[in-house]
Amino acid sequence: MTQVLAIMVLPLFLLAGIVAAAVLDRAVPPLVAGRSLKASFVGPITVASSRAMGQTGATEHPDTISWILAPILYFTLAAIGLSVVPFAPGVVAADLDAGIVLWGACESLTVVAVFLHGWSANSPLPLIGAYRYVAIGLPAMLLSMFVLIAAALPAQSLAVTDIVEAQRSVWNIVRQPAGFVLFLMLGLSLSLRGPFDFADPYDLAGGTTAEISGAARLTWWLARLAMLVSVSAMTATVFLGGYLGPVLPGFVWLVVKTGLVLVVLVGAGEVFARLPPDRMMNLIWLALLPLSFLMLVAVGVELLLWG
Amino acid sequence: MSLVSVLIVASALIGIGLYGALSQQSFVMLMMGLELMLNGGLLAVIGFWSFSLGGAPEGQLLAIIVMAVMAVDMAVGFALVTAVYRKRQADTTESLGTMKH
Amino acid sequence: MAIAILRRLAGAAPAPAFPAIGAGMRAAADDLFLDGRLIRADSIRHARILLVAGPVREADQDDIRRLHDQMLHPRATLWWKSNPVPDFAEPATCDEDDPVAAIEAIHRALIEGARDSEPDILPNEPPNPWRGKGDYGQGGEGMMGGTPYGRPMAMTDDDLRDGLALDAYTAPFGPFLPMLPPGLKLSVTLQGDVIQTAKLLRPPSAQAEAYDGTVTALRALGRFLPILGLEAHAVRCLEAARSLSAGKPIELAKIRQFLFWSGALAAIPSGIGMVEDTDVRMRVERWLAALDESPTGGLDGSATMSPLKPARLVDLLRGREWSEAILIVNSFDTDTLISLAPVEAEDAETEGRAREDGIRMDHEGHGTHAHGATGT
Amino acid sequence: MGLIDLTFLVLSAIAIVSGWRVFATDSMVRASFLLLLSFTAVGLIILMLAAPYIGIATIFMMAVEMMVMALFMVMFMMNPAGLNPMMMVHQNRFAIGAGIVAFLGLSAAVLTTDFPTDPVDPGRQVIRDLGLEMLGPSMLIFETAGVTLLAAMVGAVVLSARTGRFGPSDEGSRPPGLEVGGEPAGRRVEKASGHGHHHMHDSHVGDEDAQHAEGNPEADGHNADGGESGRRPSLRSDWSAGNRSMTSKTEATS
Repeated sequence: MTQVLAIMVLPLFLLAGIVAAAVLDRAVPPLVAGRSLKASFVGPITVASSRAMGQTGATEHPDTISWILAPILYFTLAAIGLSVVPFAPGVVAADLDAGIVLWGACESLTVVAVFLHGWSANSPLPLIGAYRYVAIGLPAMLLSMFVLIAAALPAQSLAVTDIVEAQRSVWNIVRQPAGFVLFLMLGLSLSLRGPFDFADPYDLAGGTTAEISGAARLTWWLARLAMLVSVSAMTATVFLGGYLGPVLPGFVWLVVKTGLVLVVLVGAGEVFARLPPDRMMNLIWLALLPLSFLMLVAVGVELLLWG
Repeated sequence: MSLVSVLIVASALIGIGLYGALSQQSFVMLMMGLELMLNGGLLAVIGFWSFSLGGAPEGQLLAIIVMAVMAVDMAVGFALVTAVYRKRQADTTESLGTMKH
Repeated sequence: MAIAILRRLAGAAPAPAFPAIGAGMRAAADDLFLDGRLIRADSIRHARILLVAGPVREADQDDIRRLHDQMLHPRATLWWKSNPVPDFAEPATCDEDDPVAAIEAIHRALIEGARDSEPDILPNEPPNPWRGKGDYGQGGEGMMGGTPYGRPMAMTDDDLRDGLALDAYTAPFGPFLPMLPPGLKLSVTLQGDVIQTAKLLRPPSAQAEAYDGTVTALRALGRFLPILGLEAHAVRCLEAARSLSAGKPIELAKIRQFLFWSGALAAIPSGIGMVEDTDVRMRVERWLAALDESPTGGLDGSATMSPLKPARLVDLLRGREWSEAILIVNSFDTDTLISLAPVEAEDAETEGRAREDGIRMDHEGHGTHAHGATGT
Repeated sequence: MGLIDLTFLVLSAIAIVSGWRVFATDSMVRASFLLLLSFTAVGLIILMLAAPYIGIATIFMMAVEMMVMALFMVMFMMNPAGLNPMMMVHQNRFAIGAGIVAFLGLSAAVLTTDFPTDPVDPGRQVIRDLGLEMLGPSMLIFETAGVTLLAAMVGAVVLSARTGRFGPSDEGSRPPGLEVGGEPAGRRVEKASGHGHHHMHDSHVGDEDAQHAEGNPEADGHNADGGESGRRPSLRSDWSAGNRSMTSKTEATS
């Protein structure tokens, strides 16, 4: 019964999240640019309708099937990833024993979806974007797995519900603050944002989106926002105690925390500079990946001694 | 869904994989054949584990080993392809008539 | 009903325009897109309006036509202080300093159907004939031969980086790509995203931006920062430049502070684009230094304007990754870039050849001709 | 037929059909993602077989593997986009026969054997079991697998790096001479050997195996070098070039 409830809540959560993310996406850049703030619900909707009305682009001999399927796959992965997040005690759409492994599978398939999106356009700049994303996305995903395992250690379980319950005493963000930051970076990478936007950047004229327009671009845009919401909810659940919190009902806490992470991610996407891919790759492999090992060892030692 | 049906699917995957491994000229395609055979093997292992072993943990461990073998196969395979390509600009089996230089 | 609502909403959206910038109009175009009623399209595919700003060089005329045909329907072209290229039927022109109203009017008319979408100018023909040739009519023979779907098979080529000689890819880029200075057209041979060789096909068009210390630095930053993913900071810089040239005082310390925290300087690799002992990072540092000083002083103009004979842009780009190359190109002001980019006889010749050889992505179906939207 | 059986049938069909299409498509990227589809279907079947960790981990791992595979495909294979039809096979009939025999043989074995029935208890905590097994009784096996993976990683890096054991690997590694700057030790190899070429020249479209299996690949390579413009000759240098590079290397180090 609670599962049915969760399955019904999930699309609403995703939809509300997408709207919030779209509004933030329009509100935060002027804030950073020091211009007057014009947050509005109408802005994203008019842009969306403008896109919906346009023609969809076509290049010569693209891989049509993957071109159409890639944004849909991306969106679906966001929804599946969100399905392991418990909305309230016991209310979870997919209560799997291996919840974070399913999330990991979503992460790795996201890399595939973005690659396919760039590759199937059959055009140089999208293809470069696709390659770059694979080069950065794979190691970023790798380090997120270490971070997640460190989060699962105190719970002694791979199920996301158990990870939340294990945070009753202390949130995971206190246990591994660096892991939290690394997971936020993964969030930027999964939703192709700011410092980790190697697939659709300005220097590739929009990268994997360079050849698309109209409804295809609208879908891709929605999928990116959906992934942003999904990764925010996951961060809130794994590091900020999910639905745990005093006074207010659990669902409200989850919404508040997700919203907070959403704001941080959108802000970070605007504020921090993007490294060229080569430098970013060195940074991830040589600095961040060892850091995630260290966090894992630290959490393990802590649990061994005091757990 | 029974053990027999699962095993028949697994043997079909092994058969297709064997065809690929024997018939493909390109190294990378050949490796795909090997992967497909391992895939069938993995399915068979889990089938046995699920229907005949009563969920003994060793069965899952064997599956993990199969996955490790897949990873090793990929890593070493691609490294060899790269090494051979560097030296000979070759990426098909026929171009390796000899193992020397 | 639903369509009518959609149409109304779409009409209220900011107009997505793609600027094709000619001589002397770069700063004006940058300022134009600070207006919230417009969206600067990253790719011509995302645009509904092609905004041709300033005079179009003879050589660029064909590229404008191709660019136009790559735009998806409904589409329109506005010639802003520009001379319409022949073949455009009933061109809409605008000679005012502020064309936003004109663009908005055209956009709304397009959405509401009051204005017809412009038809193709060039025939929709692939650069390499292929139809009907080969075993399946795909234009190729065997696995490797011919030009399947109009594209010659890529062939292996030497690699600069790790010696693994894989397939190289040659294509022309420019002259209206948003991340390259307007007018610059390069023929680039890539392996992955590493540039093996670059050839200059056309130099950037002259901008005649008078040197003005802080304003110049701010404009340069405004064009450079989006490459690092700092679009909002770029807007801040461009806005400051506009206010400053209008004589309004602005707070420059804040810009510096924001840029410091963004890690922009740390993100730029050191040692790339080395000309006269300054690399890209040093040139950016020099812009930042100019923000500290008095609005018109600072930044010694002669330092960036000195004749740079020995260096050539194409040599600076060789062996660089695509994004590093874009950083290098954008770290020079237009005048320096022109002096770095002499068109050599052999390069000019290769333009013709590149047009035939270059691997092209032409459109099928709905009648747009044109080579990789992103290529032009 | 219940819902479970139906799902199983559909997933099996996807696994087998996409597994077959891997070897029948023209585009290499499509081939690797079809294989991924096959793996995903198998992963979901494993999930249905009450092994959630193994099933999802298969999907997870294969997504990464196939992504890398696709990159290698594009790197090393001609015609990555599948623009021209291609069929690069040898001993095709034999391979088909072997595949069918393997399938029939295994199926016959499956059908004629009487397997014990001891299904897994649905309430069993299989992931916990697996973890305790891996770090308990089977620790040694698990650790061995880990060390093997590490060795594979080191080996992969060594093999694929440009710096070979005796100088740059793309020049062909040669043993050092018996004296400084002298002739390399060991047996000399005839020049013609291994002159294969990345892009085989002639058409294999719809080739029957016989023609190709007996065709001389080295001759093909030479034709390709001579006959087509724009092809680069093999990087392989002969002994004298090797000596030169050896000499310069010893000079630099001494």
